[in-house]
Amino acid sequence: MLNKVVKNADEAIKDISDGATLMLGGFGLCGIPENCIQALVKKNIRELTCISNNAGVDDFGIGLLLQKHQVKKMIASYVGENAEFERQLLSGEMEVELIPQGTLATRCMATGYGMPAIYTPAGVGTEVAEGKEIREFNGKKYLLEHAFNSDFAIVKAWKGDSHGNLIYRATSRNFNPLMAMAGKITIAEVEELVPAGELDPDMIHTPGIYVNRIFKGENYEKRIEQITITKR
Amino acid sequence: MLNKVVKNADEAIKDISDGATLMLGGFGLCGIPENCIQALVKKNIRELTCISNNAGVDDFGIGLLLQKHQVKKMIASYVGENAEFERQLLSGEMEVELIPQGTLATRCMATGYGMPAIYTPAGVGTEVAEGKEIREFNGKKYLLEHAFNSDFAIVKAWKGDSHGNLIYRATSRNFNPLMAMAGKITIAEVEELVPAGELDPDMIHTPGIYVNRIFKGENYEKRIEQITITKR
Amino acid sequence: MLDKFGIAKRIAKELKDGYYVNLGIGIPTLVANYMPPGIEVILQSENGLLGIGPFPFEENVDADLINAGKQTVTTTKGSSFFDSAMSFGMIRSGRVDLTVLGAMEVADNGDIANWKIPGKMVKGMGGEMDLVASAKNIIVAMQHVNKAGESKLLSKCTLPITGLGCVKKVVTELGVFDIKPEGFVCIEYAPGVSLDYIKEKTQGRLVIAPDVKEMVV
Amino acid sequence: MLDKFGIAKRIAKELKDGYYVNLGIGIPTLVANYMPPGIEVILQSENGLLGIGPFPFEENVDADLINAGKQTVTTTKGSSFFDSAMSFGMIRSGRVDLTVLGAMEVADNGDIANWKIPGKMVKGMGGEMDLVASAKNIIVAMQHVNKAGESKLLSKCTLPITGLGCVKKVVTELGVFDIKPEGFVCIEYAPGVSLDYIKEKTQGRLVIAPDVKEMVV
Repeated sequence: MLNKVVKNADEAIKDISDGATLMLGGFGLCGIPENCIQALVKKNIRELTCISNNAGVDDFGIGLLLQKHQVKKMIASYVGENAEFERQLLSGEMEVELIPQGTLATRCMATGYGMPAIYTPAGVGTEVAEGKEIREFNGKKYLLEHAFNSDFAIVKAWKGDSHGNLIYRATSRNFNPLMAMAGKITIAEVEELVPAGELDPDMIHTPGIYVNRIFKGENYEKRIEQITITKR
Repeated sequence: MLNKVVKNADEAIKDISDGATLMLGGFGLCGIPENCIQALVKKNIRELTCISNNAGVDDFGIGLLLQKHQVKKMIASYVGENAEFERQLLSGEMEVELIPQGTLATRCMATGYGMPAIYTPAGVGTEVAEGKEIREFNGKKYLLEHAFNSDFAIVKAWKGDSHGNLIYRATSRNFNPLMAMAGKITIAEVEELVPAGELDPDMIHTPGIYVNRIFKGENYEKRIEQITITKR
Repeated sequence: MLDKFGIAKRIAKELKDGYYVNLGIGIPTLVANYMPPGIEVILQSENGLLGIGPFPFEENVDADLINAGKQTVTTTKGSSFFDSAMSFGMIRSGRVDLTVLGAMEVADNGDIANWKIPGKMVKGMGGEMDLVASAKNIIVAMQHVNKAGESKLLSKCTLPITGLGCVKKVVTELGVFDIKPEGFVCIEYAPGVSLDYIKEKTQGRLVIAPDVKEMVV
Repeated sequence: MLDKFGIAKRIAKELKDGYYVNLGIGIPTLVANYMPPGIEVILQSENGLLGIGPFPFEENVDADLINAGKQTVTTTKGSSFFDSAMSFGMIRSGRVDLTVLGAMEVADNGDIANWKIPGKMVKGMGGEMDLVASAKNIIVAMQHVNKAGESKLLSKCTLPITGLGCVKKVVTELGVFDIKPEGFVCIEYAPGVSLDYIKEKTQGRLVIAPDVKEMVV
């Protein structure tokens, strides 16, 4: 019977091997697949190409993979909060490809929607356009940007069911539903896992057809990069 | 203050004039903007170009506009259940452009997402491809299909709020959220209208930014084309 | 020779546990009635539903809940609703494991024609062109010959094409045919049907598989 | 001369009732603190939120609820969450009425440079390139000169470009400048700032509007 539930992160990532291309959901440290990242660190899978909006901070998120030199190439839109990242980049140990955030998101969607490429105006006239096809529609210039090819997508959702249906919470949604559609294999970790039939079918953000494996994550730290508060 | 609520369908369509291009949500008779269609009939706006997956039945949905010869051109994927439609088409009174359903949906999305065109494999090698650009990506052929240009999008949702946020129910969602993003002006009619703040922000299908006018519809008939039941 | 229920039953044997399946209108819809025991299959409806259930009891009919054939349906456990762009997105990206369609004609290279008859009112292609252009595994369920007695398994489609080289298998009242580079490969014949009869009724290139056997339905 | 709060206050006057607005990091974020009374403006955060509210009280901090600057925030009534593709979709399709950004340089043809300094670690463009390529109304909030005292209002950007011909207005500590075919058109000068001083500090083409007036903040 249809049951995509696996025991834990170790089982979920068991067939990810050195040199794999991974998509990792999240924006900053918000909505990142903490359990899977830790499992990737533990298993010491190397030479990874990681597609993720950001690269974590030094001691959390993708930063944990960077610390152990597991990342060969980082594809991201902003990598600002990570000193080790900067060191590896400047020393040439790691490659980085910077992509406008909307282009990154839309290229993920294109993959999940079976569209080989999209046109976006972002980056026209900039370094990003170098070597890319430019095409004018209705008097405005657009770049042709291609869908991604990713072995695995690893996402974090709030709730999920045994069929792989996912619901995200607040801004932790970000890239997660887009990447969930874009992996050859999609792994979802969730805070709450319920049997199929318990989620409202109108309120599912990622239909289970896109998800291959799901497990209930543990010990979420959910670190906050910038706590800003209103004083009473 | 931000309040997109109008009184009724008559007020919502007040500036739609002869010759306008309209998107109308719905699949078959499911999730169609019944109130606005009736108001368009009552006001007898003519020479319309209608973009909608189907053309209603003879005496309901877009069929009501056809009866009164208000439609100049119909852009749809399937127009099978309408004898008057067939008559007008064969007599040359009305023009029709048939588009694969997924292409129709994705072209609406492209409009709402600011993408001037998309690539889809649907129609390659068929009449649909005539005159269109064909391009190969990774060994597979795709057609270039353009975003729509629509003066108004008229959609039907289940619930909505005064900011224009919309939630759809079951398969009445269909083209509605896509068209809601694609009108220069978007009009939404809803079964239940609540003040801003009452809908769960995680569960909104169409963010209000896409919606210009909203009203509570009345007397929904919700006709069913094919009632199929399981006998006890 | 099979009736339409037999065709549906035979196609149902192609279903595997965990499959996501899109069933077209007509004979394909009947496939859902013959699900092999012990497996779970999720039916996709391109109007925006994963997890189509049986027709509702009369008192549960819901105008907001229909399938792609515009029939009232129910949902199964674990179902989800989505818009038509996402629906065709999952079709285009190859997430649907099996697509079963009817057809007017199939060619021995996998071309399919099933949307338009010249001279007749054209109703439209609906989602057919999207499905045939993208689905990774397409089985056609149809009668072997048309009403005029002419073969629908052809060397070349005569009707306007819906999609090119996309059909993987054809199941008719006469047998089961894989589409391979060498043409229609008959792998099973229906009970009471001779291979000679199949040859007579097949206009396109036909090859009888060395291990051809009688269909068990 | 204005401080950064003055710049934010002046930009806030550009807000109109019912506007959807995207405020960048830095001075632009401050604009939210000076909303004109009696109007309602919805703030968009490109990580996937319409309706950014004030920072939370300490006990309401929520790790799942941040703005594009990764700061904890709250939501206002009528807010909605969505994924990043839809977020940039609404930006690209021109639904955001006003975008306020910081910049390193602006050229008198509306070009903007704000993502990269050669020789320094490149952190990335985030959503800036998408915003500047698509937003229909972009106001830049920045200092008139850099730390070396050089004008940031140039005839041509010297730093790597973020977007071409997109900036409509620049507000600095010295004044308000519309970008028109003739260059930077000074329509307001800050209290205590002379037009001569503005001319001295502006390297790009500068035109003083005939009806130039002192800014009221």
